[in-house]
Amino acid sequence: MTVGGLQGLVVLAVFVALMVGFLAVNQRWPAHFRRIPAYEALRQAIERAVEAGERVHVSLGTGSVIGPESAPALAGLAALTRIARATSISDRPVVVTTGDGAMAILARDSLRSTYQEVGASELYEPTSGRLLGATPLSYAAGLPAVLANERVSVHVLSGAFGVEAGLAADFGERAGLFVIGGSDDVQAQALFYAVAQHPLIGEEVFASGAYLEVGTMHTASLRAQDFVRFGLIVLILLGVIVRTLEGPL
Amino acid sequence: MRVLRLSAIWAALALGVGLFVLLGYFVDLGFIQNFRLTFLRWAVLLAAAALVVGLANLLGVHWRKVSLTEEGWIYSGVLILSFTVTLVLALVFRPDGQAALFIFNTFQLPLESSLMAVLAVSLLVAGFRLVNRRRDLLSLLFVGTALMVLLGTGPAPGGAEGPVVIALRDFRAWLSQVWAAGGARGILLGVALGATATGLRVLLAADRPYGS
Amino acid sequence: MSIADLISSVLASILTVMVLSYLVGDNPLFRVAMHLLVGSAAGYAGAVAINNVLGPGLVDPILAAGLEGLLSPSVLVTVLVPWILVITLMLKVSPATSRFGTPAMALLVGVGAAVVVGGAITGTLLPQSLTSMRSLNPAGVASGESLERLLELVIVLVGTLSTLFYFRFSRRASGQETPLAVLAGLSIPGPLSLLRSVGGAFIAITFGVMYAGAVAASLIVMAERVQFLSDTLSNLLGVSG
Amino acid sequence: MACRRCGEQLKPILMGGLADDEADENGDWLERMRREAESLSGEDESLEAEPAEEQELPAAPSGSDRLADAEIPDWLDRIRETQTGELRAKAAAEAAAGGAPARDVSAIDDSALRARLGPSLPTGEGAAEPAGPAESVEELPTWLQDVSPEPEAERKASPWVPALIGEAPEAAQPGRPAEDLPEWLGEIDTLKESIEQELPGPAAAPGSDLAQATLPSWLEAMRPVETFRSVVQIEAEEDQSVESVGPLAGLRGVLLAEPVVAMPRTSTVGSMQLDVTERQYAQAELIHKMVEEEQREQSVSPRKGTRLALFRWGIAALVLLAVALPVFGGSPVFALPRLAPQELGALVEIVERLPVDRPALFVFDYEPGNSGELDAVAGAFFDQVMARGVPLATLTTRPAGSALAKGVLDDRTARFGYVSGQSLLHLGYLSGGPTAVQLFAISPRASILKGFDLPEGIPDDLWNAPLLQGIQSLSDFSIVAVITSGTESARIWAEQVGSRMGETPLVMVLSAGAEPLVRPYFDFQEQRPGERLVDGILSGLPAAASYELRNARPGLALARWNPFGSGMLAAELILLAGVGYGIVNWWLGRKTG
Repeated sequence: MTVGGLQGLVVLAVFVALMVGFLAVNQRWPAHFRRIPAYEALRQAIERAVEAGERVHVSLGTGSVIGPESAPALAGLAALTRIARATSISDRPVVVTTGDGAMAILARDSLRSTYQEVGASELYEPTSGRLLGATPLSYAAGLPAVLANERVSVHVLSGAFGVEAGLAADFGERAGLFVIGGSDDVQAQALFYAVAQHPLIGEEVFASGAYLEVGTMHTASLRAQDFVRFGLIVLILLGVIVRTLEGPL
Repeated sequence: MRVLRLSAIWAALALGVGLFVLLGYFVDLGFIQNFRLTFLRWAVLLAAAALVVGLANLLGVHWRKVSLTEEGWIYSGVLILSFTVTLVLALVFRPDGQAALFIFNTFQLPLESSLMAVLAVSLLVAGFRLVNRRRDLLSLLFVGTALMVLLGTGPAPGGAEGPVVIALRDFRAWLSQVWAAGGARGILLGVALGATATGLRVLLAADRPYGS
Repeated sequence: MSIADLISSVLASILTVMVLSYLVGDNPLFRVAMHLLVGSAAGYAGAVAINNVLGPGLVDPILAAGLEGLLSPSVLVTVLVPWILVITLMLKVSPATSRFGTPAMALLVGVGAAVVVGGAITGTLLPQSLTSMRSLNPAGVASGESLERLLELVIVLVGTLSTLFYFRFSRRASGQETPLAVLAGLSIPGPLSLLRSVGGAFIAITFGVMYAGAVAASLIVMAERVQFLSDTLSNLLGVSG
Repeated sequence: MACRRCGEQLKPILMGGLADDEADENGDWLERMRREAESLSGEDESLEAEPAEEQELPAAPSGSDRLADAEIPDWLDRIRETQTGELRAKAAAEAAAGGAPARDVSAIDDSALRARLGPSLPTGEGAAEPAGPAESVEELPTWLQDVSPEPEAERKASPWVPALIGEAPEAAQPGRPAEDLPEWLGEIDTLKESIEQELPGPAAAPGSDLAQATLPSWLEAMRPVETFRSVVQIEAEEDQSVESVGPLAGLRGVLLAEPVVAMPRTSTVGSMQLDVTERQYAQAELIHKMVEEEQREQSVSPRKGTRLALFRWGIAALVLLAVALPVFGGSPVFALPRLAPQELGALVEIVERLPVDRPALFVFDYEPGNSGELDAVAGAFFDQVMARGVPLATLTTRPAGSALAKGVLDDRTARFGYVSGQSLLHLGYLSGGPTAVQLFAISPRASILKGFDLPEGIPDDLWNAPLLQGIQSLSDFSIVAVITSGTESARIWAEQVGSRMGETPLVMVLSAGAEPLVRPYFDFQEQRPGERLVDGILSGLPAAASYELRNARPGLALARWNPFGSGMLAAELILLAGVGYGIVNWWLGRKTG
C-alpha cells in the first residue's frame, strides 16, 4: 500500500468513525448550526408554494451518477425526499428534472418511496422525475418550458452544473420565481452568486439534509465535516511550520 | 417487513459494490482492483442504458403533452419530431455519417452557441443588479474584482498596449493566481469534505436514493 | 461553398436569431428553438450511446464469443451479468416493472458514491492539503522576487484556511461570538468572526474572478455568433450577386 | 419552534400524530380556529336564528327550561347537569386553551350510567325505546365508540407530513413507538383502560362522575355542536300537548310514547367518526397558516418589472451593438497583446520537444456551446502541434465531442498534410464521464471499443491501426492535451489521471472561467517538480492571440479580437454603471430610512 493510500484510508476511517460517533451522541449532545438564510427562505417559500397551490421544481443538475460530480445531486435527492413530504399535501407535487438518465430514475425512485411512506402513493407520477436534456446546455434549454407550463414558483438547483448554471438560474429569475442554487463546481457557484436570489456557497449545498431535517445522519455527518475541517486546518498549519523549520522557500 | 428486507438487501448491494470501488483507490491488491474495474465497467454500461431509459421518459413526457394537447403541446411536437429524426438518421447512417453531422452542425451547434451568447447578457444583467440587490460589502467586492479582471483581460482600445494596460494585466494575474487561487483551494477543500460526507451517507445506507 | 453548406448556415443563422430573440423576452420563436435543441441533442446522444457504448459493450462480445463461448466464466462476468443488469434497468421504463430495476440502480449508486468519496479524498483533500503546506521561511529572502513570492504564499495560505473556516456550520449553543470590544458604538469582532469575514472576502474575490471568466467566455461566443451571421449574410449576398 | 410568520408555536406533524408535548399547542390552534368559526357565526346570529338557538340552548338555559325543571324527573335532571357541567368545563377549557385530561373523557361511560340508572335503562338497540333520557344517555357511549383508536396497521400506514417550519424530531419516524403517540391519539388509544381504571363502580357517588363529564377542548372542537343536543326538547308546560287518549287523557307534559327513532334528530353516527389522517391534519394546519398569511401577501409592483425589463433590453442592446460594430463596421480596433502570459512559454517549449514518432492525444471535453471560445483558444496550439507533424488521436467524454473534434481538425488536415487513419484518428466517445476517464487511464484499449469517422482500411479493432499499435497506456502518448470548459473535468484529469502519465506531459486548454481552479495544479507541479499534475496551461483569448502571433499564423483568436474587445469594454461599463446605481440606491435608501 502506498503512503497516499494509507493517508486516504486514515481520512476515510476518521470520517466514518466521526459520523457514527456523532450519530450516537446526537440525542445527548444536540447540534447547533449557524444560520443559512437561503435554507430558511426555502422553507417559507415551499410552504407558500403549497398554500398557493404552486409547484416546487428541484433541479439535480447535469452530472452523471457514476462520477464524482454526482455528490451535490445525491445531497439534492436527500433534500428532495423532505421537500416531497412537505409538498405531499399540495395539489401540485414536486417535479424533478436532471440532465442524466440514471439521476432521473433515482429521482423517480425517491419520489415513489417518499410518497408511499406518507401514504400518498396516488401523488406519484412517472413524469414527475424526468430527463430534461441529454447535454448540459440542452438541459438548460428545457427549463423555461417546465418553469412556465408546470406552474412552478420555487426553483431549487442542487447538482453539478457548469456555465449553464447561469442560464438555469436566470430562467427562474426572469419568471419571478424563488431561486436557490448550489453546486460543487466553483464556477457554477460564482454564477449562482451573481444570478440567483439565494445562492448556496461552497459546501452549503451538501448541508441541505441537515438544515431541512432529513435525518440524524445528516446532522451527524455535518458535525463530522466540521471536525475534519478543523483537523485539516491544524494539519496544514503544522505542515507549514515543519516545512518552514526545514528550510527556506 | 418484506419491503424492509428488500431495501436492506439493496443497501447491502450498494455498500458491497461501493466498498470494492472505494478500497481500489487506496489498496493495490489484485482482486480488489479486478472487482473495482469490473464494477466500473458495468456502471459505465448501466449509465448508457440509463440514458436510453431517460430518453424514453423524455419522449413519454412530451408525447403525453401532445396527446392531451396540454399547454405548449406544439413545442412538444417539435421536440418529438427533432428527436426522432435525429435518432433515426444517426442510428441508420451512424453518428459520424453525413446526415447526422449535418443535423448536428445545423441545429445543435448553433443553438447551443447562441444560448451561450444569451448567457453573456444574463450574466451582465445580474452583475449590474447585484450591488443594488444585495447591498453588502461582499457583493461590492465581487463586482469590483470582476471589473478589475475584465479590465485586465480585455484588449485595450487604441494602437498599442500602454503601461496602464500592462499594470492591469499584472494585477489581474495577481488577483486570479494568488487571491483567487487561495480562495478556490479553500472552497475545493470544503466541497471535498461535503462530497465525502454525502458519499459516505449513501454507502452507509442513511440515504437510499434507489428507493426501497 | 456547397449548397448543403449554404442551407446549413442559413438554417443555423435563422436559429441563432430565434435564440437571440430571447434578449427581448420569452417568445414562441425562442421556445421552438429550445425544443429543437433538446430534441436534436437528445437524439444524437441516444444514438451515440447505442452505437458506441451499448452495441460494442453488449452485442459485439456475444458475437465474438459465439454461443458456446457464452458459458465460459469470463464471458459470464463480462457479458451475461451486464446484460441482466441492463435488462432489469430497462424495466425502469414502466412503473409496473420499475421495482425490478432497483438492484441495478443500487449498484450504480454504490459505484457513484464510492467514486465521490474516493475522488474527493485522493483527488482533492490530500493533494490540496499537501500543496498548502509550503515553507514560509524568510531566510534568504534578499531579492524582491523572493519577498514577493513569500507574500503570495502567505496570501494563498490565509485564503485557503480562512475560506475553509468560513464554511464552519457548528456554532456554540449561546449563539454569536462575543465581540472583543465595543469602541464608540462599533463592535470589534472576535478572532473567529474576523477569520470568517476574511474567508468571505476571499470567496467574493474568487467568485468575482470566475464570474469575469464566464463573462469573457460567453462574450467570445457571442462574437463568434455575430461573425457567423455576418459571414452567412455575405455568402448569401455573394450567391445572389 | 415558533412559526416565522405568526409567531404561533408550531410543531411538525409526526407519524401517528403529534408528540406528547405538542398536543396542547395543536389543540390550541384547533380550538382557536373553532372559536373563530363560532365568533363568525355569532356575528350572524340574527341571520342564522336556528343555529344560534341551538348553541344558546344548552349554554344559557331558557326560561322555559327552568320552568320545565320542576316537572322533569330527578335522573333526567342529572343528565342535564351533565350537559351544563360539560359546557361549563368546555368554557373553562376554552379559557385555558388546553386539552382537558383524559380522565374527563373516560368518565363518560354507558356502563357506569347503566349501573346508576338500573334496569330501567334500555340497551338502545330496541326500536321501541323510552324517550329522551334513555336516548340522551345512549348518545354518550355511541360517539365514544365511534372515536375508536386507529388499528395498529392503519396507524403504521398513516402518513408523516411534517411542515417545513419547525423541527422534526428524529424519533418521529415511521414505526414510531406507541408511547410517543400524541396526547389526543393516546387518549383514544387507551380509552378502554382509562375507563376501567378511573370509573368508580356502581357504588360510586352519584353525580361525582357525571360532574366530570367534560370533554377536552380538542374533542369539543372536532365534534358538531349539536351532537349532544338532547333529542327531547323540554317544552314549556303551556306549549306541551294535552294527552287526548288513554288513561292519561287530559294531562299535560306526559312522556311521549312515540318511538324516539321516529323523531327528527341529528344523526350521530358518522358525525363522530374522527378518522383524521395526518395529511388532513396538516391541511388543517395549512388552512390556519393561510388565514394568518393572507394579509402578508405582497403584491408585485408592475413598475419594478417594467424597469427590470428596460434594464435587460438596454444591456442586451448595448452588448450586441458593441460586439456587432467591429464585425459589420470594422471599428473600433483594439491593440494586440504585446506580452504573452508567462505560462505560454512553458507550453510552447513542451510542444517544441514533442517526439513525432508517438501520437499526441487531444481530449475534446467540451460542449458545442463552448466551441465558439475553445476552438479559438486551442487553434494556435493545434497549429503548432500539427505544424511539427506530430500524429494525432482524439478522444471525447461528451457525446458530441467527436463531431466537434472532426469539425475543428478537418480544415487543418489538408493544410498540414495529415491523412485520416494514418496520422489522425478519432478514438470516439468515452462513455461514463470521469469514471470512464479513470478506466481509460488504467487500460485505454479496454475502454475505447469503437472509433469515430474511421476511414476504410482501419481494422474493426481500431487499436490494431498502425497509428495506435504502440499504445498500451496513457504514458505511451507523446502528450495529453485536455481541451475543456469545465473546472470539474479539468480537475478529474489532473487528479485522477495525472499521476498515471509517467513522463507524458498533461496540458490544459481552458475556458477563461476555469483557469483559477486549474491554476493550483499547475503551481503544484511548479512547487513539487517530482509530483506532476499539470505541465502547461492555455486559457483565454489574449493568451491565444499571443500564441497565434508567436506562430505567425493568424487564426480565430485574432479574428475575434476586436468584437471581443468591444464587448469587454461594454461589459466593464455595464458593471461600473451597476456599481454606481447600486451605491446611489443604497445611499438613498439609508437616507430615507
